[in-house]
Amino acid sequence: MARVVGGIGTSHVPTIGVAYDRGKQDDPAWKPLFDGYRPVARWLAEKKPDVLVFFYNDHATSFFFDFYPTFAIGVSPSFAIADEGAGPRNLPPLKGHSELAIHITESLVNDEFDMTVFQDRPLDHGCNSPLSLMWPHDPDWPGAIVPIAINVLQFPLPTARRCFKLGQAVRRAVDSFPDDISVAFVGTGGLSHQVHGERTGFNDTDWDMRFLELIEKDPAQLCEMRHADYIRRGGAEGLEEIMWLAMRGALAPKITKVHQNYYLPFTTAMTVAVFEEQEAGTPPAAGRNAEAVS
Amino acid sequence: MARVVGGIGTSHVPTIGVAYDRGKQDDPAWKPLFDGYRPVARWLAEKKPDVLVFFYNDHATSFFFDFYPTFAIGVSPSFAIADEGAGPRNLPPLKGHSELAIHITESLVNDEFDMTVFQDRPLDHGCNSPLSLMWPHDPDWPGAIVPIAINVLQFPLPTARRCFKLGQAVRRAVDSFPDDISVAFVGTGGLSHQVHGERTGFNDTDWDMRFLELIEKDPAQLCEMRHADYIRRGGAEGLEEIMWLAMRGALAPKITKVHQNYYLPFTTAMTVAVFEEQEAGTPPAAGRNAEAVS
Amino acid sequence: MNVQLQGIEAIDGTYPFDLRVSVRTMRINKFLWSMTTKPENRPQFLADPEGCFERAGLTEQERDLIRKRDWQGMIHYGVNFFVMEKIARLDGIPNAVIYAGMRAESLEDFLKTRNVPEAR
Amino acid sequence: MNVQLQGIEAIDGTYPFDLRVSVRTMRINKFLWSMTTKPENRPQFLADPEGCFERAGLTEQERDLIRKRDWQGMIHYGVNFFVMEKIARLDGIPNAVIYAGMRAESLEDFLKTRNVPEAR
Ligand SMILES: [Fe+3]
Ligand SMILES: [Fe+3]
Repeated sequence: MARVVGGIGTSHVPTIGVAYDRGKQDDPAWKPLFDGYRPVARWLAEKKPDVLVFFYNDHATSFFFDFYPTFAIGVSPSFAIADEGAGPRNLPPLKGHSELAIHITESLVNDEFDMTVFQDRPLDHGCNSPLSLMWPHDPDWPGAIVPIAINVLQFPLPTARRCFKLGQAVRRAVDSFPDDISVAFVGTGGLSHQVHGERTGFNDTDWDMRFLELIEKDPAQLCEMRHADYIRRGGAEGLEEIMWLAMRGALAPKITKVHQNYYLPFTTAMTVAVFEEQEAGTPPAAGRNAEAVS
Repeated sequence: MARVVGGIGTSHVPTIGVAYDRGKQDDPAWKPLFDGYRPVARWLAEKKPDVLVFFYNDHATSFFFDFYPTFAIGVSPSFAIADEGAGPRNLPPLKGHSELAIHITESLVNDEFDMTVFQDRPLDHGCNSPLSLMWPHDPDWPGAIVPIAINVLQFPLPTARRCFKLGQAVRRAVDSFPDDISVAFVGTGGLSHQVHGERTGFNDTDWDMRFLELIEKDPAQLCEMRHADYIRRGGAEGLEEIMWLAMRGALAPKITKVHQNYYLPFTTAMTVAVFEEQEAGTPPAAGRNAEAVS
Repeated sequence: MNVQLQGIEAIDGTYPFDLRVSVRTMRINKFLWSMTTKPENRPQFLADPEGCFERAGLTEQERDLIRKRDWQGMIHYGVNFFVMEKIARLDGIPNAVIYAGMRAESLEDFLKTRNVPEAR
Repeated sequence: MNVQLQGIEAIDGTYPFDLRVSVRTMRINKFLWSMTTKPENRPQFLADPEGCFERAGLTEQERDLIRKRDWQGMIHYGVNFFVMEKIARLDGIPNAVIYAGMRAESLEDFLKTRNVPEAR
């Protein structure tokens, strides 16, 4: 049976990857960011998950609006690094885990989640920017990922509650996977930022701190919030935070935050946090179609 | 408020369209089929629905397995006729109804259906083969369609129950559409047939008759059936019948069959049936996330 | 195991196209799909199939299945039926020939099993 | 009206990219997407933008928004931000320039509003 080692919430700002590739680890403008990822890398090195289940979004890179999914899961054995206009980053292709991804898909669809299934689509900074800071990859990545894409670009988006329920359903699937592997869940995006319109540059550190508290201790409150509330509190693109709820839904009701870093240098509140379950192995919900948070 | 005029269940065998295009209306091999569609055409001419909400499947024509949705809805103002290898049929492009399709999508996604949304994708025989027999189209179609594609090609498929629930949710959306338009629901596919493997050519008229009875009077029994049951009873591709359940879910609990035709000349039991609601305007389920059939 | 397909192994001559098959056969299915559904690719496929096989990196087994239009072999290998039938469309071969091929019967024998063989 | 977006009109300077916008702006978004994310299309777009506009049948207004790299105008028109920023990538223009443009500010003024302007 698959074991769960914990969860990670992280921003996925593309400039993180660019700064990493340019070797800015000790540049004063970037050091507070990179230093904040070192404990995450150590945690992963220690816990050694075989697979990261990655809740992320594509940024009109591999998915276009002529065919746009609410939830999509990648089942390929390997995923290329996307070229987002300036050439692909110099990273090895990401390894997929077909068997686990297919098992999760079968479980989700039978559990009334209407997944789109993708193969052979490159993954963009939504996946690769934080990953490069957390997981060593020379000459290759230490494990595989199962990418699960969430629509945060074209309204209607899935509700916050639906994202949480997706996480719960993914956890049920992982718990029923027969092989003895270990898994961590990663939710990406946010925190507060807006990068379109005259409101570009909006941030709210008070909201960011509140969000970080709620995601750990009271995700039910976050499930109640509407998209307009997220946009008001955290900026239009800060709404990506709903992807953290999928990660949260996959974890036990009680979790402990073992690390957090917050740095707001430019337009996005760059954050990373690591969570462990207080009672290992507690399933997040009793049964199928259970309510999001009791 | 949108009004519902009834529902149609119909096979979508490609040869129907080919025979139509070749003018085989009076050919003894085809006459029993074409004669069976005349009452359907009359019913549509009388009820004059502005929009047909069309539950169909694509046959690896416009959708490929590198990106395969469980449920997809088309929101374009127009859809081309697909070229399935022998050139597109000589039919005018299908008109979409963007406003209704977008309203349905917003309602479905907020109702926890994880739709994929498509634009600019040609529609194949899953849509156009029965449509050409039912709706006059010279010089143009008398109304618009909202195409809703259901995965019946790549397992895992949505369960029979999930298809029924999709229909119920689409009905809730139609009932809340503010404009005064009239709508019919169309479910396509089946009945019994298998067109792959050594079991190709399988049919079962007893099962077809039972299915036609249950779809009208006791869809709950059909919702209980697993995919393997459908394959055993109606053939591997007969499993398409689950698309009739979406149409059925969109109709009131009590319906009356006002027409039926059944003809099994070659590999597929070609069927068309027309249903009217016994109590017009009865919503199919009390609220959101209601159970499929009580 | 997908619970919705429990018991399927007891149904002979039936090959559910699931994600395990789809991932394994993505290359040949994608090849056929892009050669048959994209009108711009059809002429080169019909004129130079071997060159197209080579550029797509198909295995010798995959090439041979396509060369021979081995319908039964393709289904056993995991080619999706709806992808497969589109090559037949390009060749002008009716589906009845594919159906007979999948059953390993002559067309004539297959037609005898139908109620109205003319309605094809 | 999407109930999840109720109240959004009270938030200034914010343009939700919903299906009504997406259907209306499909042509320009698809054009930019295919010219910027498909490496094989980039050289012709950079070498002959006017020819590409013509072949894609863009309106004069759409062409002008792209010619001028009018970031604020594109957002008002309904170009998706993530589609738009990829032309900037081709031009080697950093996102900070787009951000300033959408706010109708100079880059210098925009940078003053940031905590660590160097971290861009
Ligand atoms: Fe993002
Ligand atoms: Fe079909």
